[in-house]
Amino acid sequence: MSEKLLQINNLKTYFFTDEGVVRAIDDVSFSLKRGETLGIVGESGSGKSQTALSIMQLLENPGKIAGGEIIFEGKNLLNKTKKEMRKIRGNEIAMIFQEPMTSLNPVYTIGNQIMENIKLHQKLNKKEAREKTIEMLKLVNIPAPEKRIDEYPHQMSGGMRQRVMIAMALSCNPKLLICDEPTTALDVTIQAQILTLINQLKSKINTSIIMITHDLGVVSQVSENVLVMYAGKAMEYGKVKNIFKSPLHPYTEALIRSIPTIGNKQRRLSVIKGMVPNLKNRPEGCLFAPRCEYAKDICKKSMPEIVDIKGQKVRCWKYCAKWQEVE
Amino acid sequence: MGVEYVKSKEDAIFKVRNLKQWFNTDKKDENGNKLYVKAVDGVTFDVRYGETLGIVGESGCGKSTLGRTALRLIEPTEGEIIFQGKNLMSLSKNEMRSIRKELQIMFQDPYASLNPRMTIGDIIAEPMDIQKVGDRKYRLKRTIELMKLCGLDPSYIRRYPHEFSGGQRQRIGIARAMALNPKLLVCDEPVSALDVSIQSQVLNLLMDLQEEFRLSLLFISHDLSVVNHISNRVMVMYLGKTMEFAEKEEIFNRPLHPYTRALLNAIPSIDGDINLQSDQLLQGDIPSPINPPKGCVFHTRCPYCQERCKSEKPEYREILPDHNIACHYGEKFI
Amino acid sequence: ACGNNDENNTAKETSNQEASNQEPKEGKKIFKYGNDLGALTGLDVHLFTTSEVFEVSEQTHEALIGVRTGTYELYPLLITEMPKVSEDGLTYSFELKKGIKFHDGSELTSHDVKYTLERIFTPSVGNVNTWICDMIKGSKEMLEGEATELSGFKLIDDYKFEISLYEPYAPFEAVMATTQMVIFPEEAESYGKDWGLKTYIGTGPLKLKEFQPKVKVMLERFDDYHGEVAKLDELHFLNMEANTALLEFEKGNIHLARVQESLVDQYKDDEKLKDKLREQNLIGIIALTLNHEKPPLDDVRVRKAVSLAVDRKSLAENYLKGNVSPAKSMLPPGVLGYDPDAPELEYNPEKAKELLAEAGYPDGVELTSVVSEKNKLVGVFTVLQAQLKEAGITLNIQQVDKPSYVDLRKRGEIQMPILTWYADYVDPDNFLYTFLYKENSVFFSSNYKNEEFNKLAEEGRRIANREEREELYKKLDYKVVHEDLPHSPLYTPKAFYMEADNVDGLEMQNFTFRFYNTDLK
Amino acid sequence: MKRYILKRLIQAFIVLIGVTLVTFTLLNIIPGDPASMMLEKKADPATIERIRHELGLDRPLTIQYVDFVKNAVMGDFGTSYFEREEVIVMIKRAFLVTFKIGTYALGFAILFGISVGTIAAVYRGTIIDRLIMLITMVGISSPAFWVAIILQIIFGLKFDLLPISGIDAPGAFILPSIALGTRYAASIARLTRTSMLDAMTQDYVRTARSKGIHEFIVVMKHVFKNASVPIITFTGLTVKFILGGSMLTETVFSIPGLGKLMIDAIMTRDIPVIQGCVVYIAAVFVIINLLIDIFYGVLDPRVRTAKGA
Amino acid sequence: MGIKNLFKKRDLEIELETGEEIIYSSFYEDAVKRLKKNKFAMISMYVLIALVLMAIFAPLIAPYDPAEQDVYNIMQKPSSEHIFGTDEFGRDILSRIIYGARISLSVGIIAEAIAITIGVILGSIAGYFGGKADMIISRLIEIFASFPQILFALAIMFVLGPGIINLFIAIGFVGWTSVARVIRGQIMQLKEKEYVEASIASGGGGMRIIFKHLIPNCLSTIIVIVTLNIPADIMYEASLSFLGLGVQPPTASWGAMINAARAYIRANPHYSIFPGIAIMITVLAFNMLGDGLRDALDPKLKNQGGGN
Ligand SMILES: Nc1ncnc2c1ncn2[C@@H]1O[C@H](COP(=O)(O)OP(=O)(O)OP(=O)(O)O)[C@@H](O)[C@H]1O
Ligand SMILES: Nc1ncnc2c1ncn2[C@@H]1O[C@H](COP(=O)(O)OP(=O)(O)OP(=O)(O)O)[C@@H](O)[C@H]1O
Ligand SMILES: [Mg+2]
Ligand SMILES: [Mg+2]
Ligand code: NI
Repeated sequence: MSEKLLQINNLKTYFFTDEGVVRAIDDVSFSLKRGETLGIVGESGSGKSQTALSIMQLLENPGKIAGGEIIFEGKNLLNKTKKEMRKIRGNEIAMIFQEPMTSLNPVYTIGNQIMENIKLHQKLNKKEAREKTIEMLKLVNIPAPEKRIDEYPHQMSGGMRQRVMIAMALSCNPKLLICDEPTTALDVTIQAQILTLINQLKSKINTSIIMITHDLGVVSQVSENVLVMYAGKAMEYGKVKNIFKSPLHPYTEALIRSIPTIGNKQRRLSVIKGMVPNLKNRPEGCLFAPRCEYAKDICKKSMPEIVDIKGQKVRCWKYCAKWQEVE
Repeated sequence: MGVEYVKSKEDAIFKVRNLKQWFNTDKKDENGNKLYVKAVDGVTFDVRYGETLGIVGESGCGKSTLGRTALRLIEPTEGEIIFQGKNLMSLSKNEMRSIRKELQIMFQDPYASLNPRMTIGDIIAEPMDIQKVGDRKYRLKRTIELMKLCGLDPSYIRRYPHEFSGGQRQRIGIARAMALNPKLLVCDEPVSALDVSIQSQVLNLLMDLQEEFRLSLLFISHDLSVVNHISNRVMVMYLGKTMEFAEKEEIFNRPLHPYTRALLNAIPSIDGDINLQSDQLLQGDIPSPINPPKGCVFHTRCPYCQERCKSEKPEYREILPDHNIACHYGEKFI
Repeated sequence: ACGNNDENNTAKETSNQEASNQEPKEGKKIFKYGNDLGALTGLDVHLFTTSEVFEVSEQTHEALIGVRTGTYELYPLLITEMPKVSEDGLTYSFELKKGIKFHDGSELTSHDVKYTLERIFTPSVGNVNTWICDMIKGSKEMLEGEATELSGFKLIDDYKFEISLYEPYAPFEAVMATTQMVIFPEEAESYGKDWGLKTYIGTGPLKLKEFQPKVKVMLERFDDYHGEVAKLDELHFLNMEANTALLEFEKGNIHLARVQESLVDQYKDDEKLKDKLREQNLIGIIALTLNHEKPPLDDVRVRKAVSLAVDRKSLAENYLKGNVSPAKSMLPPGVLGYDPDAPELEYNPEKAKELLAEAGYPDGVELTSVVSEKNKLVGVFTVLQAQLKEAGITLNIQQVDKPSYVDLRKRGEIQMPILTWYADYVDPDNFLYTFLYKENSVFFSSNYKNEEFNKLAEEGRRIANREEREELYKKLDYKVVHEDLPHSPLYTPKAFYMEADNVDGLEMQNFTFRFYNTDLK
Repeated sequence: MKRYILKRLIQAFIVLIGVTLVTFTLLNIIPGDPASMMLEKKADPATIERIRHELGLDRPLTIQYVDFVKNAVMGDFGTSYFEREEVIVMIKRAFLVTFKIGTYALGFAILFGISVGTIAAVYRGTIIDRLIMLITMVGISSPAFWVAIILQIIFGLKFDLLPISGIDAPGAFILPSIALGTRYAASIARLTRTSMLDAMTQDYVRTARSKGIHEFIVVMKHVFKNASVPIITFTGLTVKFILGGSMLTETVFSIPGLGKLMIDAIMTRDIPVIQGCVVYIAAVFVIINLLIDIFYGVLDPRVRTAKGA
Repeated sequence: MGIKNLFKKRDLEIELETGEEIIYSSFYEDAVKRLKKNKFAMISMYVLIALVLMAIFAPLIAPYDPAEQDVYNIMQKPSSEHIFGTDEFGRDILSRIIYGARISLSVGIIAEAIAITIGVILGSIAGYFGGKADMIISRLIEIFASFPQILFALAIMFVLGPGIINLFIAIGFVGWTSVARVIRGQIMQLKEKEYVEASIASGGGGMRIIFKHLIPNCLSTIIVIVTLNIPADIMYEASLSFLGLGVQPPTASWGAMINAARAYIRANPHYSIFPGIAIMITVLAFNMLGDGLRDALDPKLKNQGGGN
């Protein structure tokens, strides 16, 4: 079962705006085996959602995939026709969107929107589809699903909408599930239940999952591998355990440091100084250099290559041979 | 360390008494009576000067509705809201408008609350524009300041909401809410969409503001660790009702309500593997707020449920000084 | 070729036009006439004044006296001979022909005539044409509601009766020949509201078959007609707008369509259609009205200046493309008192300017004409506007909707309206008296109040002798056109229509068609 | 809902009173009266007075209006001054004609307008879009009689496919319906395109696509319903215009419909007919508006709850 | 030059401490910028400006006096002397079209501006405030849309007199109803959006929300309706002139020319075609400008390099 379901090679997604090219994703590669979960973490705006949308090929104008390959089950999705893509979407690859309010159509009941998916891909009749929908809603812990199924998105709380999105994505047992901040709006108990649900799905039907989240706790709960992104670049990629225990990249390190924990008595949280660079006029060299506490001249001059350290891939000068030389 | 907030009850900046928000539904019960979604059902609390009151609770328990109703963004079905001694319910629309300068809210859904046809510069400056603060130049300067404060690159000022990522949108919302230096800020899940680094920046920011302007916060969040970090007192809600309300330390160190206990158990963290299969996790479905269970609303999922809980509504009472709870058997955990 | 064409026509018609109404009947001669019947909602000639209503009654009904097409000669139609006039000129004795049948088979008697005349003056009927015959004795009393019987009508027996007048009235016979005076049967009363809608019985050569208000009127041959029986089996009046009618004509769906003056040219030049175009002189007059009470027109010199500034010849020949004849008299050719030898009216803008200066307007004057929206004369005014400018007269044109126009004109408030008049009966009285006698001049907005004129006009009604009358009307006309100028004649109109090749014997009497002798070959 | 409809019907009564009152007032502001129109050719003042009396026009204005309302409430709109026919009968007759043509025109306008507008929106910026927009623009800006006459000449005369005028012959409704519907079809097309474009960039459309739904369904189901509020409103207005009759089309095609009835009545100051038509049009409009308002709730649940509260 | 001024730079430039410069502009300023990039819209804009200039400088441009009749040259087909031919009075059609632009354009623009202003304001008030305001305005709309417009025009003419200003009133004060109805519906839908609540939370009043938040979001509908109404108004002007309101002969207007030409359409189609084309060009320009505006006002289309 170690066959690769998804392989992303040097993906580049750019936004060609009037003011210049925004390199939302710049040369990102990773792979995903069947039944495996990959966590993508990174600061806001680092290109996590765009990575997901690129896989689904649902990029909004003026976004375009400017290069790279997205190989799903051995075939490059970028070469598929629209019709073939439609067959894959919703059925084999499903996605949970980040914005639950605007991602649900305000003029249809949630039941209608979930059923649509089921009817399309599972060829069930109306009644069966409805039953299945209620079942799905129950699965994501929507109270009184028989009643709620006929409600409209605006009548639901933020978390409920999120759960509706999840139910929709899960309804067809996809081979690959992309979750863009699936539990952001959820409280811990529901979050726990959803994570359980996702884990079950994984073990039952061997679904692979891409879990995009800012919550490192969630990542550590569900995923095997994690990709840390920063300003459209992959900064670190490796096993969750390793990365969280011994982060190699200064950025990962800083991220982990800034998590508030209950035991933490410190009033001020530690922060990463500075700001995410503007993706249009990016600094030369390592993108994180301006905020990095270890940065040296070389970091500001050129972009480091990815180095592999015991299976943990990292893009940082610190781990290159040159680093020592400069020293 | 931190801010010294005024502990005296009398000196509260914002008092809410028996607030109710019932939404109409099209449905009727067997007897033909109209059914309501009792999103907020008789909530009482106050926010003291300079305090952060955290509100936690399961999704759909009415937190957002509480926040919006408390600011009269939706007319309450019932209840009293007193801000700095003024009863908001008795204010006219105009008076309400001017008082909103002091009362700000950040919305849970960052995207929907941003007008797609306004540049974010305009969005952030709007409250200042409405309340006629400064001239155009001043407002622009302040907007840029706010953007920086919230970790947004000022060069994005001419962009439109759809050009931002989820977290960036959230920060726009924060910047907007901060624009007027309000006295009371309702934060509806302000950091839930933020990545940790920004999250800590924002939390720090909120705390700085609080220190500087004696800002009072009503902090709605599902993230207990965040609430733990920022709040002075915490209110736990379930199905539109208050379950427990106490000082932060009390809640986190000595949770007395079974629901609070369950919540605390479910927090994931990056090192301590919590066991997702643990029986500490709440089981069962959340009851529908249209048809809340009789007796204690939590009894259907309560691991300690007794016969009495099923029929008798527990009184919301002060079980310990400054520690309120709605449970018949709260004493058990003292 | 003609025959072929005809067959094609008939076939097409039946399939296109009528298929939903009736089965195609072999050999039936159905004549189709497209005209604007937009407001045709009733046929009762007492209630309407429009020419479309008259045109239908012209075919279905008859007055006591007939008018010969073209010559306007009067002849006894329902009566045995022209009525005998008493010495004092007040009483006319009539005798009806025997055996004249109404469409329902009943016979025409004096009672029908009595009924018809009394109906005309019964206020509750609401006849709108009473003015034409209110010289009949007793009419005023009836209209005032003081009498229910017409005192001027004396029934002698079933066929003989007498009509007396308040005062002698020379053109009375002509009045009795108008369409407004056609004879209804007594039974009309019993039809109540259906009269003129579902039934409309007369003695004419064609009888009503079906009437769909605003859509069509279908007439069919009346076989028991007392004169020569009509040749057509049916005659259909179909409602269509002028342009549409011409398209339908071109397509061969209808046999007859009227052509507006402005459209005439297109057809005169059209190879295919030009020889189907017919032209007919009308007894009518188009004249400028010069309101005596609206300064500066109160000054006769100004009125003369206006008349001098109008180039009637250019108007008739250029803008109207020779489709009308320039007028030199208020009486059109064919009407008693028209002087064919009279000189053309002078066009002299320089002289007009002098006159204006003389009258105290060296810088010219400004005049305003009100035209109604339905009036096709805006173009004429536009031409006049340019012509008058040469003489330093500024003419403002103010268009209004028709009811406002009528209202303003009726109150004598328009400074310079255009008078359009088609004769009801061919007599100068129907012109000069009608426009200019006392209050009549207010109605037409000339506000002409001239004692001498009134006296002469009254006299003209009484004189029985034709030559004497002619002299008098020549004098009157001269007074109007050259001395006082309440009106200044512009031109006499013509009618134009398209007639299919296979139509034969179609006649036009003034502005109405007559289908008595019409045939389709 | 029942109460809402009831309330609206009561308000409808106010509208009818209002609109007839305004019409009545306007009629009395402007000159011209039916009596002189009847006697247009020639009349003396006495005759005019007599006719005015017959028509009841010599009564005080308030009494005239109150009488009208009284009778109208009883369903009696009086008799036409000119055509001596009951107004109700006239309106009914004209309505049947207008309705027949109107239904086809409306069908054409809606079907053509919405489908073409949608296509243009989907293919935004392409040749198809530009072509459609150009055609609709011509439709919008060409004078109404052009369309009518060109249709008559081409289809009636040159190709001899359809009748030129009338309403009886089979197929006679086709040309007038097209002539009548063209402008509205073009207008609806443009509005549809715009509204669709607005709705097409929403996030939920992306969600729908992510389910792998066919683009056609995405557009028709998810985009259209969200875009439909302005389209429905505008279509409702179109219904009113079309059912109110069009003077021009009716004249050109010799159709005795409501448009001509109304304009003829105005041009003769035939007050009962004018008032009858006005009441009819107001009633149509009120009903359409009620339907539209109810429809808003069906189309967009947020609007509905806003109403309920 | 004058055109440049229309887009006068209103950007506020702020020098930040760091020395970077930020050019700030609002939604509308931004839209104008994007509009300027749209080729089609700009061409339309120039066409419209040209038309307006043509109207203003008609006496300089027109080859003939528009009222001058030439009895010997009636209904001439287009020729080198009269490029568009002559009318039934021998007047030069081209000159009349040039002069006619004065009336027709001002009707199209001013009367429609009145209608739109009233319609948008009343429509949004009804839609936003709902309740009583909505009831009153909606009933007002029903009343205004149901009584015959012609009667209203006539009343205006007899109370206020003829004249072009009164013509604007007659067209504008009735034309607003359909705008109001459509806008009301859209506002009803838009006001439920959360960003409205956000503005309320900052103390935004009804009018502010309507003008700042709701109307920008229905601008595309408004634009379409405006462009639909312009040709209708231009033609309507002609029928009102017939009733005495507005301009009277010999003054030219496109609508009046087309109406007059109707009788001659068979033999002299050029008479109605040229003024018809003038209307079409105007409408086309308004539409393309409208489309451009629509796109410019939709930030989501911001970067699609509009207009090709
Ligand atoms: N339509 C657009 N035009 C220009 N830039 C865009 C557009 N959409 C997204 N971007 C930019 O692309 C970058 C990546 O965005 P993305 O949504 O992938 O971030 P993210 O990692 O998902 O962040 P978050 O955690 O906040 O959701 C951001 O900097 C954003 O500003
Ligand atoms: N407009 C509405 N009409 C009907 N029911 C509503 C409406 N808005 C909210 N509700 C219901 O009220 C309840 C409370 O919703 P609320 O948004 O306050 O929850 P919440 O505590 O904020 O949850 P979350 O953390 O998921 O955002 C939910 O059951 C929701 O379905
Ligand atoms: Mg994202
Ligand atoms: Mg919420
Ligand atoms: Ni979270």
